[in-house]
Amino acid sequence: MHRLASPQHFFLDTKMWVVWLYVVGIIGLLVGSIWGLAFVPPERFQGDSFRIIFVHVPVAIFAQIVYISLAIAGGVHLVWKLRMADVYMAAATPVGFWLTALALGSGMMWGIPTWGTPWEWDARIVSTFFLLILFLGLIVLRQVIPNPARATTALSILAIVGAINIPIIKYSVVWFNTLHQPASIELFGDISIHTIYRIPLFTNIASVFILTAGIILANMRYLTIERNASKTWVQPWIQGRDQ
Amino acid sequence: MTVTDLHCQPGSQELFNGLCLSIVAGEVCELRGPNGCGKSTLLRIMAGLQQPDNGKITRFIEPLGYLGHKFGVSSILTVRENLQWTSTLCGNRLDSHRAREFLEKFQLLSAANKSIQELSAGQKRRCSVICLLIGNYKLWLLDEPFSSLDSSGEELVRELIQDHCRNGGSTVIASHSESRFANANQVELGIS
Amino acid sequence: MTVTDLHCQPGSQELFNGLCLSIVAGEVCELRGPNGCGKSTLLRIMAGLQQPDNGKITRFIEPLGYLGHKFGVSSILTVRENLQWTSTLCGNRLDSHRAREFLEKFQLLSAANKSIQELSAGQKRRCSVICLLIGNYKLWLLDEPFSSLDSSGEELVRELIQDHCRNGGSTVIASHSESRFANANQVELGIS
Amino acid sequence: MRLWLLYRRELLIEIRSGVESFIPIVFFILVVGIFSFVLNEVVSNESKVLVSVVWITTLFTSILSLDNLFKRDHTDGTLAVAVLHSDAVIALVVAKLFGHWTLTGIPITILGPLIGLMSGMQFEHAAMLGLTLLIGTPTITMLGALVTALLVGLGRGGELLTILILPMYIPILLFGMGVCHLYIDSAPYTSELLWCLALLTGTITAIPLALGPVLKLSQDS
Amino acid sequence: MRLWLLYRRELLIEIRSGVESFIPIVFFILVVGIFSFVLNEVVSNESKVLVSVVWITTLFTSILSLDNLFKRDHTDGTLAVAVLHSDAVIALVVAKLFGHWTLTGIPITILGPLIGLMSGMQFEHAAMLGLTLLIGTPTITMLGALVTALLVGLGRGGELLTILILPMYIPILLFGMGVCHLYIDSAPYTSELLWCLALLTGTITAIPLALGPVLKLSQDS
Ligand code: HEM
Ligand SMILES: Nc1ncnc2c1ncn2[C@@H]1O[C@H](COP(=O)(O)OP(=O)(O)OP(=O)(O)O)[C@@H](O)[C@H]1O
Ligand SMILES: Nc1ncnc2c1ncn2[C@@H]1O[C@H](COP(=O)(O)OP(=O)(O)OP(=O)(O)O)[C@@H](O)[C@H]1O
Ligand SMILES: [Mg+2]
Ligand SMILES: [Mg+2]
Repeated sequence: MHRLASPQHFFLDTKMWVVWLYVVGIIGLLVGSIWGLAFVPPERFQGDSFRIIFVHVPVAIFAQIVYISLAIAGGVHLVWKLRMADVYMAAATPVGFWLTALALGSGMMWGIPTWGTPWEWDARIVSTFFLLILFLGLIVLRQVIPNPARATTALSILAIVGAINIPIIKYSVVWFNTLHQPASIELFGDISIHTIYRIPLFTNIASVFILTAGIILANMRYLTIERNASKTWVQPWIQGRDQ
Repeated sequence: MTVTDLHCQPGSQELFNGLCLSIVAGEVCELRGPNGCGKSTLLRIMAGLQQPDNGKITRFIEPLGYLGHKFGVSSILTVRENLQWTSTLCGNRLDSHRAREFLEKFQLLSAANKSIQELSAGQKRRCSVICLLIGNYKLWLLDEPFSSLDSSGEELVRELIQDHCRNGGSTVIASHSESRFANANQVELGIS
Repeated sequence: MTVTDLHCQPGSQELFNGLCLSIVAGEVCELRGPNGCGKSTLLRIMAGLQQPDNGKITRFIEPLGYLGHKFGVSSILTVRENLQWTSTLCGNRLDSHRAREFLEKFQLLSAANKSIQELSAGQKRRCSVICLLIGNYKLWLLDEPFSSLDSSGEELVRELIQDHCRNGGSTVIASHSESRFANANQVELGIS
Repeated sequence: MRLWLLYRRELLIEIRSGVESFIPIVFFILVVGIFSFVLNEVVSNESKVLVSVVWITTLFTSILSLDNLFKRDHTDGTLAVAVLHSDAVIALVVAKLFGHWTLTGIPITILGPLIGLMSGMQFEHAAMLGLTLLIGTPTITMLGALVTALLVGLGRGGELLTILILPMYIPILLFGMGVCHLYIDSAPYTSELLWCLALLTGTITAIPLALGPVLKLSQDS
Repeated sequence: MRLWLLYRRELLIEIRSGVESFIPIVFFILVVGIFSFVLNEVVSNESKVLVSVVWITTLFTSILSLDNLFKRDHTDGTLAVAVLHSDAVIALVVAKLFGHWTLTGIPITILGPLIGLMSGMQFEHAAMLGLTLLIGTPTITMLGALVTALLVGLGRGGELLTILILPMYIPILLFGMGVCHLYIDSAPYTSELLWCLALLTGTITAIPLALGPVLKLSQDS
């Protein structure tokens, strides 16, 4: 593990990891989705529209997990000044942003058949929306602060402080039962999570995890190259990329 | 204070590469070089306001007095209130007799109750020099302290610096005009 | 341009009382005096940026070039974009060959695509002098144009001013160091 | 032609910073969102509407006034002087935070319930609003100051600040407003109130300590 | 002791300017007032609530973004250079105004109805909201810019601006929002719409001309 803390070894050692993560993730996603879309019987109340669950739930869960990992990386950066933590944050922020956007988008698509409207101002949706804003804030802040050292510290602090939102998102449906629309949890209770639904769902959750890890790793490799562009060990790779 | 093996590269252009410097008590060190060679940057790094890309800075005495291109006085407060604030920051009470002496010396007595934003550039500079004196710092880092001062003000500041160093303090000055100090340690910064 | 019978009293203290001044073509006029005597104020009044309490100012040529304590260049734009903006403001297209010449002369070519906020104080000053040149103004009002310039920059600006006046332009300079112009019209402002 | 160039320069200044130019839009969406969210479920009860509006306005007031908290000192260079006195900087920061709270937090804590009473709120409801504001406003000041400190010297105020700070304010808003709503509904509210107190304690102990290093870092542009 | 002095200095800076220190409070009262006012009569109809919220948020967005309209140029001294070119200043001002409108007015005009549609507003209601915003946003930019220009160089942003600008915005808010409400109620709205247009024409002809002299005046301080 120590080896991976150095940019050069990190770059050289992780080449095959990305490939494997991509391959496994994509195959898993295909299997899970095809299974979920084609081979699972329609749900009692919602008919076929419930199949969005196979996208919505994994993506929504990992949006939050990516944010938590950002906060942890921020803590690691502040305490140990580990350069890799910064690279991780830079690589994972856009991924988290898109995951959150997908969660919102799929939720809205699901809302049209079930709630009759894509948008309701309920606590779950609003807190997820603010998660999107948090990711956006992290992206903007990195752009706005020219000095990389300062940017990283600012991002770490912001990520850590913003993490108080995660429990809000998670428990919004429990805590603010006066606020939220009769939505996810009750519906879920109705489905009562049959094994036929559970297996493709879990396949997709696992695949989204693997794929997310793959994308983040690929981003990290790219950033490593970019930030060390002046070092000699990078030169063959840059030339390789140009060709 | 010592600076060892300093590297700094803001933007695309390298400013310092392995710069070493040490300042001993009683010394005036003049940083000299053309516009944009990195004098202000070096001073800010020495003060700790900016992080170098590489290198080690050891400060034996803290806090140190820094006077940058900005005046470092609250423009909404009056001269007197600014002096008071500085001495509060340094942890001592403002000796009003001493303050009055300074104001008189710097010809700011008539402007003592004006707010800083109503002063002229030279008067602002004078005020920030007084703040420096009130701080009782051992090490002074001055970025073009003579700019916008008239000849009497210039002479005054020059004498203050010499007195300061005679009493065991030390001073680092960034400047580009000809040297004002006979016994100064001249550091020529690289012409980029 | 003539200034007649100027009165001005910002705050409690009277700065000018019946000041008269006239500037003819080809003349360098140096406003001199200690800190806080009103040089900057007079320049701003001459430029029309401030209203005197009394008195009449006749400007025969407009617009005029004014360079104050502030640099007058947009800190978020690059040097080149600032030059472009100035020439747009003056109603002419930026001759890119001429701009390049200026940048070369002022040793700003390597910094031409940096944004102003990344430049050093002297480089900013150089940039604002180029903007002044691009404006093709007849009358220049310069407030301490030499401050924060190194000796080569100082010499350059001095020559530019002399050339400008030789070609029928005129210049008003506020300064407190010893005169840099042999044939200048020296105006000593009242010591308050 | 000239008009076009001048116009382009304006756009250029705005667009130069990339995502930054979308800040006003994001801000707009955000604010509409937050208001609709609040209005959505409270339209049946007058007191609840009032509580929500007071809480939201508190947030905006805080954001707008925080904008100036460190900016002025940074512009005239006093912040640089201050951070060099590493022993004094914590006192300075606490003074600043407390000063800010006295000038915005306290008036809001007093005015909020007063306005409520004047608009026909019941006394105990107004009192509860006052209590939550008393707990909430210092928390808001702390969180806001931290984000403001991160942005010192970047020359971008209002909107950027808003979109960075608002997400941080959501928990205290939800719990603070939540306590009032629960109280008005005569529902149990203790756990929410404890959450408010926890947020207050957490921020008030951690943030003043963090601000010194953050401000020092912010000098390094 | 030291803490107290530092604390006093903070208060001093705030209080020095007299009325200015009450700005946050005034701002607070004002905003609470305006929200209560708006909420008061619309709580029965979903679309109407949405229209009101969109309109109000438009105002705030405009205020926050106007804060930077001239400030940056003033700080770095380019505004002083610009006002000396009395022939160019009107072009500059128009460019600035138009630039501001493109970056805030246009997005708002598009986003407002979109958000409405998403939240279940009828299509024609959303379209009317868009139309009033199209007329309203340039008016808002003009009025706001005038007030901003008067304040250039006073070093106080956000809140002061808000409390000065908001009263100016009341007419366009009332008419713009009014047209939408009337339309939703299927009541005649032509005269209100004409008023909107009149406000637009008036401001768009007069204010760019006035801004040059106002900006020149603002240099004098
Ligand atoms: C824009 C709208 C929506 C957003 C932002 C959203 C957000 C989320 C989030 C963040 C989660 C993860 C919760 C967790 O980690 O436990 C989640 C889970 C879930 N959502 Fe949604 N959602 C939306 C719409 C919907 C709709 C319309 C439905 C179905 C009617 C739905 C059904 C579910 C279900 C069944 C789960 C998983 C059950 C659970 O553990 O809570 N969502 N959603
Ligand atoms: N708004 C104001 N209120 C009160 N006094 C003012 C105001 N503005 C300027 N003054 C005073 O006017 C005097 C002249 O200021 P000015 O900036 O013109 O001086 P200057 O000759 O340029 O000095 P320097 O050489 O230091 O730049 C100063 O003493 C200043 O205190
Ligand atoms: N953030 C930055 N990005 C890119 N370049 C920078 C940045 N900050 C400073 N520089 C460059 O570093 C150089 C040194 O600047 P500095 O202000 O230290 O010069 P200086 O010696 O003080 O000059 P002067 O005599 O003009 O004050 C300049 O050439 C400047 O362009
Ligand atoms: Mg310098
Ligand atoms: Mg002056």
